[in-house]
Amino acid sequence: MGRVTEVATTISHEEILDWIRRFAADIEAQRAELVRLDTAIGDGDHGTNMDRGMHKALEKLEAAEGADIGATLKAVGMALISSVGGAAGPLYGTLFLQMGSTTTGAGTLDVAGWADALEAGVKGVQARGKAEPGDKTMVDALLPALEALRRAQAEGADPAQAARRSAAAAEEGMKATIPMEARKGRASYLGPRSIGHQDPGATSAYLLLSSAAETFASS
Amino acid sequence: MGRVTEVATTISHEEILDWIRRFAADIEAQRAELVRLDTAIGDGDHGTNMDRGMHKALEKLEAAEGADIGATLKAVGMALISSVGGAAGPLYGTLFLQMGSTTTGAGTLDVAGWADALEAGVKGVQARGKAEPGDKTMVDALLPALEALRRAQAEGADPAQAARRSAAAAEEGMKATIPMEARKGRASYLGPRSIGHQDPGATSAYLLLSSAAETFASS
Amino acid sequence: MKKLINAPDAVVRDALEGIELAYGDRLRVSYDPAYIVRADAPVEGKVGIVSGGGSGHEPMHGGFVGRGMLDAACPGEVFTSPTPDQMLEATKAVNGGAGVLHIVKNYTGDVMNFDMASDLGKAEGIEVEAVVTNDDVAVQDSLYTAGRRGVGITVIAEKISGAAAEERRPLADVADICRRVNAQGRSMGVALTPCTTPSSGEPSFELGDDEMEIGIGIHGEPGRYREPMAPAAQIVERLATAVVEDLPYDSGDQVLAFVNGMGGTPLLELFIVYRDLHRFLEERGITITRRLIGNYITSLEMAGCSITLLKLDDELTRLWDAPVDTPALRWGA
Amino acid sequence: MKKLINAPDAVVRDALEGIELAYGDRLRVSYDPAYIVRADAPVEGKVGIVSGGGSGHEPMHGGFVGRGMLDAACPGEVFTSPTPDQMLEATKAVNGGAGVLHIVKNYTGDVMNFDMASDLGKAEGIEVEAVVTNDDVAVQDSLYTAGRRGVGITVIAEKISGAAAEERRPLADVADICRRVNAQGRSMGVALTPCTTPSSGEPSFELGDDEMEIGIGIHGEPGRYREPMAPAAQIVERLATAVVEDLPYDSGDQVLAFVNGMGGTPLLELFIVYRDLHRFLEERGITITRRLIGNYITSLEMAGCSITLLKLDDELTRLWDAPVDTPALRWGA
Ligand SMILES: Nc1ncnc2c1ncn2[C@@H]1O[C@H](COP(=O)(O)OP(=O)(O)O)[C@@H](O)[C@H]1O
Ligand SMILES: Nc1ncnc2c1ncn2[C@@H]1O[C@H](COP(=O)(O)OP(=O)(O)O)[C@@H](O)[C@H]1O
Ligand SMILES: [Mg+2]
Ligand SMILES: [Mg+2]
Ligand SMILES: [Mg+2]
Ligand SMILES: [Mg+2]
Repeated sequence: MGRVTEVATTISHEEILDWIRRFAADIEAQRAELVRLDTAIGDGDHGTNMDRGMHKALEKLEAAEGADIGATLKAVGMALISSVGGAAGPLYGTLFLQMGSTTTGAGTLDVAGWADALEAGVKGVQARGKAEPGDKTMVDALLPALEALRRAQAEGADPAQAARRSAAAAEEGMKATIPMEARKGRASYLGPRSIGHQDPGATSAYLLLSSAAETFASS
Repeated sequence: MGRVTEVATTISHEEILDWIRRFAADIEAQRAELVRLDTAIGDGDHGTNMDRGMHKALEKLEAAEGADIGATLKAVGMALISSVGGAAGPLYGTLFLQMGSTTTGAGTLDVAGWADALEAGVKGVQARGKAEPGDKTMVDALLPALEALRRAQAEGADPAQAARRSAAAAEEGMKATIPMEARKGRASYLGPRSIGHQDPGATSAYLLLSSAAETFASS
Repeated sequence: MKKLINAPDAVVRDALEGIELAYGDRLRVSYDPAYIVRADAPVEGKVGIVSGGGSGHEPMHGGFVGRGMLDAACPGEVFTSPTPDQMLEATKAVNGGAGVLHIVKNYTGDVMNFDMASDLGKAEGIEVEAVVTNDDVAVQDSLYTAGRRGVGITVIAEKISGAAAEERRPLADVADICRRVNAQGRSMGVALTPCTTPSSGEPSFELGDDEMEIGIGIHGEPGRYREPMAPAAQIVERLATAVVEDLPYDSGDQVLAFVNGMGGTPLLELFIVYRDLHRFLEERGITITRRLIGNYITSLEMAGCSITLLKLDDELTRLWDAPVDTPALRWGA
Repeated sequence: MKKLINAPDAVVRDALEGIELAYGDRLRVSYDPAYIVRADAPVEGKVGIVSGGGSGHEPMHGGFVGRGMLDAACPGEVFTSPTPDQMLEATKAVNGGAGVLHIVKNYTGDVMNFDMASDLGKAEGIEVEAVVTNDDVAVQDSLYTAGRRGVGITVIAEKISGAAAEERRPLADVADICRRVNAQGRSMGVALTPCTTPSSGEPSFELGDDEMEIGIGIHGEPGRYREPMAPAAQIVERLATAVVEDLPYDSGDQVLAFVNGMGGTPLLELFIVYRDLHRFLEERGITITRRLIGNYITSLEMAGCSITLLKLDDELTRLWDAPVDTPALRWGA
């Protein structure tokens, strides 16, 4: 990796760490935008919450050098659970914890391993939050991303391509939340007044996948 | 009176009643303006207070038909004391009570009688409020009005002329409060920030005298 | 945004320090993880009661910690549910051997975080029960929402459950009483202005000079309906009708009436609301036998109010009247 | 202007009705003239304590009527001193034969109206003493002002004098104690926003998004200085320095610290102010041994706060701690 001509077929632990760092940076950059989106149909804290959590996660990673991918992802999950709060804390926390469980001991992941991990994470989110597609939540970005990843895997895509395709699907899923009427979370209290606004959690979920795509593409 | 060619040399009880009614009407018309002035350097209630008080005074007068000038003025004073509150209530209340005391039993007043009454009223205001000329209070309109009235009396003016001249002096006194720094009442808390605003109490005091001038001129 | 704060992300910590300095004789404050606990916790043999939620609703919940009410409160960031580690540590700190009741307002975040804490507590061998309050009639409790929000009844549930725990009732009983309060309570609120969280710095919604938001929650979120401003009596009728018809409260019922300010409404106005509510209920034959008027569950500096009714019986009345000794609610002590 | 009211000129009356309906078991309300009085007044042999002032400062004064504090309160229109007839009737209603103390905030209107009432009361054979509070260090007490305003110390003076009266101390003593509280107390306040009276409908002043008014009173009047907005710790330093240096409060002093919200400031922020005040005083060797934090003397929905200190001695501390049982202050009862 690092050499332009070679195509990487696996994701290294270092790339996973880079992904976490880039996700944290993207959240920080989009913090105000996430707050704005959450102000429209929620309570205006999603950007602040995620930013606080990702800073904590980075601190934890500094402290815990040398572990495997599973340990890294679990550490991120624990950091989020104990610092984000709100709905996003348990949901993103669970997502990372579950991704960590399927990757315990792993030093690298191929596309299948990455997809398995994401699937476990998304299933964890659904188990905890009970959201179905169409409820106008992060699930509306996560599920299409997972499906696109599985398709890419079936077609033999490399990690960079696969991540790019899942990010594109997440973006579409995120935009598709705009016309939806929320049925889960705080936005559901608004009923029809939630229509016309993009879901903040779906937006941070898109960042999760776009930061992976950018990380894996540039390595 | 009522006939244009004759010049009235006295003020009748009916004219005193008309004066009270006109003063009440002028206060009502200027209520918002008085509130605005009091908002700038006070607490924004002078117009509402005076308007509430003059309505009460009119109610009282309705009930107490046929009394003399002194009784009428005292009734107005009592009504103001028990309904205006704030600084203006005791001050205007005292003014009318004192005017009433000097006119007990009177059915008409000549210019001297009118001036004696006003002097008693203004002295009452000063005794109660301890304000000196230049303190930026109603006294700055009342005292010049009284002085002008005394001059007019000395020069043998009729009630209409005398009232016109005292109203003009009140108006000047009122305007002269603009550059003053308040030393009494709520506006004094502002210190130099009170400069540049016209005193609300001096403004209502001008209305007191201008309504007399208008009433006595048209009778 | 103008606030008496030092930095947006220091708000909760600074305020906790203030609470500790002010009430250190009766409360202890833990900072990491953050929770406020009775100085004498755990009380041997007494059910411990833990609540918590986002900050910005003061005095709820920290102001309700003390004898006869909560044993501990977990403050989250402003309008953000606290985290499971806070709740777990608070649960451990108040467990006097008789188990711990979690009183949770029904919001997705609060419920999920308390769920995790409850699992963690049980894993450590502590008996934990949770009661979720959901009294807000502005939200339909259906498959298409996250369910009714927990609002004003939470304050009353904390007081009454606290009194039951103080009587050394077992956990199952205390939880039952708490559920009964929730089941017999209903609320609805109105906002005349939005509020601004320190971290966002922007008003939570835009509202015209002659508009109000009916059916708001307590997090500055927009309400269910935007309507033209109206006189107090009409607003009360609007809110109270929805509340009364929901349970429903019927002629002959005795109720506790709770007129709550959202933080930026003068008490003077709350008295007017109370008057209009009293008249409304009187016309329907409903009698107010207990009342609470003031700012108890707030949304920062939002102007507006909420109305909560609780149908009373002898037991609930007695528990409401029992002594309480907390920074924000205090009587008989 | 958006308020939970029915009509601007019905505000005081409607609120009084609410107070009567809410607290009718412990208070009586007279409407014409308007005053609120302890249900058991007059208390035989006890000095009666009457206060009053414009409305819009709730809970002051009506919320402080009850055992251990005021016997009666006279509410004026919003921000307008009440009238002598109200005060006279209240004085008569609370005279239990031991005389009546008037606690008057130093404003021209309040002082003149209470003066007249006192004269009328004496004319009816009632022994009346008046104490005028004037603790606001923002105003210079000089020939060039109406003197210092009475602000936060009034609440504390009412509590402590009430306790002294409850001990059946004679009128001269109760008045002396009240004067001592005033003499040992100082205050200063800040506004972050103006307020709007129902009858004017307009904000009491205009303030930029990054400005504050330092040295405000409680009637929405502009302050002494307009300054750029600053962090809480700096604002506290600004206010507390003026307060501490005025009396002065010295190292070794024990004080009651009263952090008061102006009506529209979240309690969360008041806790931060309290923390910063504690630190400020600690650095100067001044110890807070008693405290009061909350909205007690307000300016409608104004955002901001005031800081009041009272130098304590054993007697004042004991009287502060004595039981009080009013709608807004309650302990030991
Ligand atoms: N039950 C749920 N399942 C999945 N995602 C959810 C659920 N409830 C809320 N969310 C997501 O959480 C986001 C809000 O997160 P955040 O603002 O941090 O929490 P809170 O709503 O507690 O303030 C929503 O935009 C939505 O995507
Ligand atoms: N000591 C005083 N002597 C004379 N007039 C005074 C005095 N104090 C205040 N005033 C007058 O009263 C006016 C304010 O009246 P008002 O607003 O009704 O009372 P308040 O100041 O109590 O709100 C001032 O504009 C001033 O003219
Ligand atoms: Mg949110
Ligand atoms: Mg005024
Ligand atoms: Mg939140
Ligand atoms: Mg006034």
